Amino acid sequence: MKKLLEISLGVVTSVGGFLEVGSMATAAQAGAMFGFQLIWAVVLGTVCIIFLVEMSGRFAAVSHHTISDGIRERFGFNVFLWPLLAALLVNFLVLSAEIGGVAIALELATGIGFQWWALPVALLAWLLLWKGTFGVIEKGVSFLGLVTLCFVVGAVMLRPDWTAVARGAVPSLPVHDAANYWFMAVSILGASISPYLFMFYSSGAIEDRWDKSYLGANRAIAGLGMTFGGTISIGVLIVAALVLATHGVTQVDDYHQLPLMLIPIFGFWGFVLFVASLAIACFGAALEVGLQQAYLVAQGFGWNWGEDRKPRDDPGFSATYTISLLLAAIPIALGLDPLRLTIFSMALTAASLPLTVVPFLFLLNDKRYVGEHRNGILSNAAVIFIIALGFVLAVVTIPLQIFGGT
Amino acid sequence: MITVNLEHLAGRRVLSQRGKNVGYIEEIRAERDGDDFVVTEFHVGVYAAFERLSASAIGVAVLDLFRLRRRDGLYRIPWDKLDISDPARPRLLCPMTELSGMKDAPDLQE
Amino acid sequence: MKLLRDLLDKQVVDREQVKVGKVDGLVAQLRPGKPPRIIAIELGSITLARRLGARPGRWMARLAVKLGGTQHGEPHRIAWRKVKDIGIDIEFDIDVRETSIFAWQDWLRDHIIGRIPGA
Amino acid sequence: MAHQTPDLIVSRRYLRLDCLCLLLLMLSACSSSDQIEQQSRTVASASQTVLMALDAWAAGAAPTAYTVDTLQSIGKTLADTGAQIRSAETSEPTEQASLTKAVNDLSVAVTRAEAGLQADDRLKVQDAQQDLRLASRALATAYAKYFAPKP
Repeated sequence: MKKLLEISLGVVTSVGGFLEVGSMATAAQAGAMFGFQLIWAVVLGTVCIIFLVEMSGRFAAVSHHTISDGIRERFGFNVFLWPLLAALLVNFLVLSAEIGGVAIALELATGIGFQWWALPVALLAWLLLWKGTFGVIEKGVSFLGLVTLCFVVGAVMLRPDWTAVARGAVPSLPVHDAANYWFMAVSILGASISPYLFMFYSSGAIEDRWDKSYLGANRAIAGLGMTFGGTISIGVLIVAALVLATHGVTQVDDYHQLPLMLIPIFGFWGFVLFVASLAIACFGAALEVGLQQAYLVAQGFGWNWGEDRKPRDDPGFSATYTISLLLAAIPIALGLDPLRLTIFSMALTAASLPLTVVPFLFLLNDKRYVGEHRNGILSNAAVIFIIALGFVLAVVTIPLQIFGGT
Repeated sequence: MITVNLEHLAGRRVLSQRGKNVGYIEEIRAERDGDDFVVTEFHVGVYAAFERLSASAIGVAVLDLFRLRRRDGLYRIPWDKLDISDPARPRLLCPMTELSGMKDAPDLQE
Repeated sequence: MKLLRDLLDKQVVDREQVKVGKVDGLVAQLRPGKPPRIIAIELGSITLARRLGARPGRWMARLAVKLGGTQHGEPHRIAWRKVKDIGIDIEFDIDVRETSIFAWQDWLRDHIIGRIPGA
Repeated sequence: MAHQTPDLIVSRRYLRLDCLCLLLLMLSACSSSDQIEQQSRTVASASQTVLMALDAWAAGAAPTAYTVDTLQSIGKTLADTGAQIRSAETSEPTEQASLTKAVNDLSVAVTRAEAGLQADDRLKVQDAQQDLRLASRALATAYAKYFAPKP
């Protein structure tokens, strides 16, 4: 019974962790421009993240080490430096985008420009990390995050043609705007397969004191939680396709367009629900990414860490998240468009995947860490597939980023 | 007291007395000797890289796949046959001909 | 035992299981006619910077002296005879509070983190 | 790779995929008609956004502050894109002129709607909405003519 509670709690948590500004924005854009055609990218991304999250939870539960610990210890400092720098950079952009997401929600709610909200939002996030415990952050924010289910409700209320939805789950070639189509597919994959998510998950398993008895729970949480998260993303995509595209709004490049998704379905409550969803999902993600920055540094250099401990006991750890939040608020405070930043950082996330996923192949096959709980053929095949996918994405995205950029 | 930092040896190229490339240092073995803990041998070669990553099985499988596996993948060089006083430039202290006796396959069971 | 695989870069904990750092470096003594003897492990930013190259190592040492004074111009060492247990983590029979390894964290606590309310 | 015609050339402001086209040396023909096509679509999407926002406001489903901000932001997009269409070099100046006029009418209507919103003048807003609908129809016609097969 206790395990069951634990599992449902974990599922709720991962739903909260999955949906953030990146998955919302990319799904909305894709739905508006290509209808249901890009659902496959959400499905593919969700399947990949299920595998990675399950492995990182299993690694932590069995070895009592996090993925970042593992990369540093197994591959040495000189190799670790690359995923470290890549993850720090990508996380910085994502954190900035999440703060921007909350700031936009506050602008929509109050009419006061988003750049004014960046620092207050960062401050509030910092305060929660400073005073809160891991449980408060994990569970509290995630439960509030269930408000994002309104997208699924909305999608069902719109009575979509479910066979068309199912067809969208199968990859197909674009009939128009090919370059845009692929860029969006990459961004959706980047938004779904976020390194911060699976790395954070392994730190969370340590914070929650998981051991081998949690392996079953871990599998259930990874599978169900990520599936729920993916379902909400698909909900956003369906709503965007049926509301925005049918009204002739095919290009979502202005965040003011986003609340229009829910208004035709729920009226004024649609506006409120959208603002609440955006604010809560992004705030939750900002907390997690901010914390992940500190985990990454502390674990990489072997310092003490733990969200439940007092900041004064782990000065290095708490200083890292303080600085991370402050720095990430700056671009938004300077007025950088959060939506553009989001799309940019999602594509970059996808490009950084090989650096963080390749180690999985070695760590999850290392008997000294995971003993008899090593990867089976299916998991190894999944990792190899994700690595290959990551390389393709990197090759596709890096030129786009360098020459296209924001 | 002369000391060296062993971490600098990781991945270094080993040169023979005549300056020929022997391979790359991938592992350093140490053993207990009374109260002391002493270096016994250096692993030089290709397979040793997989040992360091604890992925011999995968590595060898990949090599097999591409038919790249050779018996002479690894040299186990005893401590007294390698000069490490400058860890950036480790040098072989014996003639190349002695190397053939140090050939070995990687540990697959670990 | 394999030094690079089983020792280097592993987590170091003290006798209270406090995480001290990672094994950033391994110091061996060269002895004429006898095999090199492991005498200490090193930790800290200077050792790490040296692993990236001689120049980053010099910069980091200079920076450390500038920030922390001359006593911080050399890497931290823990003598090998203090080693207690070698597993996935390496346990040393020391108390990290009696070393200067956490000097910068202490400084951070005393001067910045500790002064913020609620710390 | 087979068809490198308009599909691949997208100049959404933040994607700048046209640069990739250049990079890959796939295209020597990032021609202005493709840009005009893209810009026309941006304008169409933007004007529909404004209509949606105004409908929502009229139904009491969107706060005034939000609606005003939306109109301002989209109005800026319209003005920028209109300027790009005007300055694009093209072989069909007549059609280009009618496109430009339609975009201009849209901008004017958006500004009027904004004024109506700020004065809380429902009639004025409805009026502006009517103009917006007319102008987007004119845009659609001009667009169709622009891309109609020429004899």
